[in-house]
Amino acid sequence: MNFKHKYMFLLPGLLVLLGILIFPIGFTVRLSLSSWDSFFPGLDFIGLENYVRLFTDDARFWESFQRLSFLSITTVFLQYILGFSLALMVWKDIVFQRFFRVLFLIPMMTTPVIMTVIWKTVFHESLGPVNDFFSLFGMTPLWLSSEGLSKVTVIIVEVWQWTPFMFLLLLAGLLSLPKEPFLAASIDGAGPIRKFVYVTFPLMAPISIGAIIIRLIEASKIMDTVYVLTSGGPGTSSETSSFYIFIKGLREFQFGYSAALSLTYLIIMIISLTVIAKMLVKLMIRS
Amino acid sequence: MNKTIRISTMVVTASLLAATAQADKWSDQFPHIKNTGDVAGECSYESMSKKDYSGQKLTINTHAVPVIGEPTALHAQQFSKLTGAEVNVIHTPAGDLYSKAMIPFQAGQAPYDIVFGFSNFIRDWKQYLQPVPAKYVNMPQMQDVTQSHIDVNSWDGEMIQFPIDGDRHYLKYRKDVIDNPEYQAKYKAETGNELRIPRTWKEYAEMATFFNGWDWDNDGELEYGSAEVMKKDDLMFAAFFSRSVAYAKNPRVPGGYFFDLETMEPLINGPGFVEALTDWVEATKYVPPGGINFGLGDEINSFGGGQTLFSFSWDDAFVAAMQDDSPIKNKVGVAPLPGSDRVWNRSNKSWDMEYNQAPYIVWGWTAAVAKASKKHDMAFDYLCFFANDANHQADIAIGRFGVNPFKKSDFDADIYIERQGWDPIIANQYADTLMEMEEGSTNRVFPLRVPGVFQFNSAIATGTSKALAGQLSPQEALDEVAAEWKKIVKRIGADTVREAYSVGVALEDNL
Amino acid sequence: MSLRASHLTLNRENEFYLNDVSFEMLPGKIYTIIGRTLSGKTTLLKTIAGLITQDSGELLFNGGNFDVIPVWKRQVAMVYQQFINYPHLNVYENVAFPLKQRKILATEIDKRVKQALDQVGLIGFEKRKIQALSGGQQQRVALARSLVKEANILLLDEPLVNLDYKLREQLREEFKKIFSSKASENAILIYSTTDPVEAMQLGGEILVMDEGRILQQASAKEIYENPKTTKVAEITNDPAMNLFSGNIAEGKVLLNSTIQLNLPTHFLELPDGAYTFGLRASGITLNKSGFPFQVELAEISGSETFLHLGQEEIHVVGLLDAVKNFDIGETVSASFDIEKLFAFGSDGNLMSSPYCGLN
Amino acid sequence: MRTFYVTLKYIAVTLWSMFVIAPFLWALSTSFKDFNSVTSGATYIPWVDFEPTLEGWRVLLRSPAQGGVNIVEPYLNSIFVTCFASLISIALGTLAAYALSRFTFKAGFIRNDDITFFFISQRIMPPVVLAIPFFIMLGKLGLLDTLFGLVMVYVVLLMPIAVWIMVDFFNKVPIEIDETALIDGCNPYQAFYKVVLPNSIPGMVVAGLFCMIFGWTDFFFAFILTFTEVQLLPVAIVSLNSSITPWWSLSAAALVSVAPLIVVAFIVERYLSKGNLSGALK
Repeated sequence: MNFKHKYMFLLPGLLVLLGILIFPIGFTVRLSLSSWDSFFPGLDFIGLENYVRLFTDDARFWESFQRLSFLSITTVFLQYILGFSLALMVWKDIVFQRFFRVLFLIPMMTTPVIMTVIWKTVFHESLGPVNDFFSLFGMTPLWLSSEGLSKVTVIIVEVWQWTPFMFLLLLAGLLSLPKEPFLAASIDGAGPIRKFVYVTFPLMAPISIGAIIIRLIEASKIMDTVYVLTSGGPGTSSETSSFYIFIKGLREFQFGYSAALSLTYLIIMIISLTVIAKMLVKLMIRS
Repeated sequence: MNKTIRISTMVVTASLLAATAQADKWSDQFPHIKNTGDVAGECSYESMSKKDYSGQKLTINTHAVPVIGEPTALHAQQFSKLTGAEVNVIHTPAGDLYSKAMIPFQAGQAPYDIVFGFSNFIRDWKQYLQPVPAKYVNMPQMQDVTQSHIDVNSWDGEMIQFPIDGDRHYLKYRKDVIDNPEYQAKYKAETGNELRIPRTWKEYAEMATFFNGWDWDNDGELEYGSAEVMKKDDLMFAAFFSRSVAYAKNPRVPGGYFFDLETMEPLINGPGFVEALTDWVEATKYVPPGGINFGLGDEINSFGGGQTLFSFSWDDAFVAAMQDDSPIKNKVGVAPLPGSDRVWNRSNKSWDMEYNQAPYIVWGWTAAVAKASKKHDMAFDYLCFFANDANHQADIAIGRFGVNPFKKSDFDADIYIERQGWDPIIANQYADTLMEMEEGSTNRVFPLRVPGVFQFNSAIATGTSKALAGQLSPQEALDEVAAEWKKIVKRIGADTVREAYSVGVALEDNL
Repeated sequence: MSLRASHLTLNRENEFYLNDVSFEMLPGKIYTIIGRTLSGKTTLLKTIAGLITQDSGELLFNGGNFDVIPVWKRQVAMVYQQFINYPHLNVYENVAFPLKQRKILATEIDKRVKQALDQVGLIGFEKRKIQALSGGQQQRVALARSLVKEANILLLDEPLVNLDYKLREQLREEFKKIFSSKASENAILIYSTTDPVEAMQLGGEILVMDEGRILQQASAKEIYENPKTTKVAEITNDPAMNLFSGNIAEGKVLLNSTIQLNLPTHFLELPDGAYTFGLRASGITLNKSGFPFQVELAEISGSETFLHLGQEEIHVVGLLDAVKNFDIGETVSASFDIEKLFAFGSDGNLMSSPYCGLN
Repeated sequence: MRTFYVTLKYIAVTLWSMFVIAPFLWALSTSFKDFNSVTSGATYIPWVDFEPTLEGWRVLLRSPAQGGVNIVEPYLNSIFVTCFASLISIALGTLAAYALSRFTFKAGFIRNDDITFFFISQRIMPPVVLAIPFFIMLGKLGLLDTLFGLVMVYVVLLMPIAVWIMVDFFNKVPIEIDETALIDGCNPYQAFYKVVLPNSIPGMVVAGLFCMIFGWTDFFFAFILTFTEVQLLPVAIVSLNSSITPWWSLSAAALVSVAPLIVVAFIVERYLSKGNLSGALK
């Protein structure tokens, strides 16, 4: 279909979005070419200096990127596996089905920043219940303050918070699957594992890809969790890109520089998400 | 000089205590000031009730409840009742106070008439703030403020921020442990040293290590050596500077502590600082589990809850420990920060082998009026009312308020003994220690108050936390900080930083 | 009333959906478009409806430019192969929808809806939800909705293809009746299908489409007797017409070294040379005097058997009027009915038909 | 073998349920503690492990001048902003998604997919970036500190979600339904609101739920862009986080903030069971 009316459908949304964003984005681009900071708030012009600094003299930014990749890919992978397993479990043949489904959805309804404060008390090394348990075995793992474990803690909290999102999308997908292929597989005498590998999983591939991409987009903003749990510490060991940008922008007020960081981040994210999406499509559809 | 202050203090205090007996009409209406009643002054309840700000609105950005946030809201309510003004109070977590105010400042907006913040924001904020008018600077209420706190709130002789709170770092220790003859004997036997209030950081470390990881107060829980702010956040740098002053602030070497004022080269990676950071890394062994991630709140909880032997940052942990419902009330003592047996002399590049101790005049809570506000009179009246004698006396008695002494009249032990039931020995120790820091010392360090202060402090936090986490050695970490500082200086401009820094150095060098 | 198309062309991403399509249609007749899947049938129907705009060429209705009239004003009706109805409305509301849209009086609407429902045999189903109907019933609702409008042009896009065999047969009969009454009401009916049997049964005019082109437009009889090209012959026969390349030489039809047929009379005037010969499946019979073939496959369909036979490079499909079992690989003897042979030139165009000589 | 799988399944489901509930139980227990019960190590059961107090809950109703934090107004603000922004996002997002699903757009190298990605990519942007520009813009428009200004910002945050869900939804609604409506005499607008819209309600409900979830749980936009008058709930709760973290009142506030969304969880589940959701999600 092709009518001139089509613009009347697209444009309200697009124009509102553009209208609200055009100034902020344009301003950010301009900002990234200036040295705006706490002391000189103003749009002077320094050319690409911020970008040069970013590419030649900011190892911390690139380290935070690596960390972000590690954290987001790990959490999304875990969320996918767990979300899929849970969806399969409450898909059918289970008592209290409704209860479990609602329960499994709840974490995603909570405000991450608030729940993370609760998690922080849960993982509190000397006053929290987790170490109270571990102390039975004479251990006091440093959940928030050791380099390796603090990442694990961030992952646990992220998994708790966002597995329900995967769970919801995948369960909805499972419930909309056609019945025939399963029937056919049953007739062929396929067991549950073969059924999953040859029927369920391939049928779920498109939904899986969509869910993973959306989660990756969201996970790449991992911030609330880090902000509350570890403030990026100890050292810089749990600092992610958006948190680093936050520090440069709203802590140190190097706005010009943080604008350059943000735009670079945005472009890298858009490119890498597109590539990941393409790779996933290849991988999942082929298998 | 010391003596005259003491005498004048006594006079003021006497009058305050005298007022206690007679509740007046204001204390009936405002139970908050029931101890003192209204205290006469330009910004007293009486004076404020004569002002009429009805129909006007005052917007204040302050800290979260309760620390500073609760008194802000309480005094706002009182102010509103007295003057008819509408006062809108916003509460913001400490780490975001700077940005919450800076964003509108930089965007040329004035959503807040009054902004609460820390004294070291002064250089970045100064261009957006309205200096305190002479009539407030000259009033008796302000004359009572200690010189340190006048200095902290002023820029080049001009008062920019309004003193509403006093802050400092000092040593807090478990008096019941240090004074325990049994432990003293045991300690002597095992280490060969006396168990006493630590005079140096090395002694501090030895005692903290000795008392780390066993149940020395027989409550069934393990206790530890020390609770410190080690979390990589906005307060971390202050903890580090408190530990480094003794090694790095040499009374014989003027011309800068953080930078060499002439060259603007960072001194932060000098041997004095490295020594302090080495001590600090050592300290990770005698903090409670997770202590390396403690923020100020955790420190307060930990020491205030009786978990550790020492703690050395702001008043809060001590005040928490001395609250009525505290299990360790009257079991804690106060002393100046530990010193060192030697101090680095950067002019002849060698250690001066002598005892050195220097207070770090820590930045603390202040408030200021936005230049862009259209209600300067009302705003200053509010701040003045916040800090009037009656309110201040009542506020410092409430631990969670986070309002601490900054007036000469505060340094009288009787106030604490009578009003708060402190042990007289502890109360005297407290008053004397604070007074000595405020008025006595000539060898002291002011916080870094330069443009882009957050960038400098953030670099410190990043570098030292890498060292604490074992990612880097102390020297490497501080070299990294110094390199970062150089870049920041270069970005902002060496002259700009120098100009701002020289204001602080002039105070340090007692010029 | 007339609908004329001249040189309609639609090209998307270098693929022709419509390629120089021209025709003229008049009321009172069923026009059946036959073509394989993706041959451009649906595109053509949608273009007529105004849902798709062609790249070039024009549509004329009653001599006026049809292209400038938007779809919602064209007075057309369309039935899709999917059972398309409005899921949020019940049967009655569905059928009434186009009338309400035209702001017709309620009593008039009621009358016409009842009439249309009666026509498709759905009286009594008015209040039903669409989802509660069977596929066949849903398609009847769709048909009723298209009838009730009394549109000038009625488009039916493979309306029976998604129904099971039995239902298809039954509906086809009913449709035929409805259409003939409809056609007489001065409407142009266009029906698309992939099924030659259906096309032939509906009678009327047939348009054979392939790759966006109209290969031949003629009456059903004409198409049957004189398929213009091998392509048309394939498309309009089920099973497709058997095609063999061979020669006419020495007064014989030579298909390969063993299969040599006598020259039928209608081939007499053809010069010697290479041809493509065509023979419908019904032209092949099992007969002892025939040629030996291996059975490759035997499909039983109803009361008939499709027999796939092979000999060397020659593969043919024969149609037996009986149900019979064959073993795969079994040798049978089959003969070709030469009086039913078609001859096509090397360009694929018909040279000689058993029904009347073209030359 | 079958019993083995079933047992395994129930064990797994039970374990996960415990993981999900654990922080809430801890928060519930903590909300009845005071400073001393918190600082004396982990305790669990009131009256047995510690002496319960309602202080944490009382704080939520008290004014800041009494050391409380008034969450009623931020609560209402949050509900208003979330609902209003969700409504606008769905309205505009549904229209745009319909256009992107049904029509072909071409401008230079830009195609439908690129436009869809443009919408979705708004969610990639870290909120920090937009703080100053948004602030300046809202200031210039006189919308600083107004609910409307916040709604505007939230529309940017939520519309991508609405577009994402609705494009998927429309892609699964046969285009022939719209075409039939056009043929039956509707112009494209009429076709949309008379036929497409009534059949899109499940999709819109799901999109609405998602918008509400993401709007309600957002922190950083709310945090950066609320200055004085208009505070949103998460910001109000986080500003409880003073130098001494009041575990008790934070716990109580967390539980209170979760409550309305539990209702949403039930609605989501209902839709899921009825099969409407599956049609609305890819």
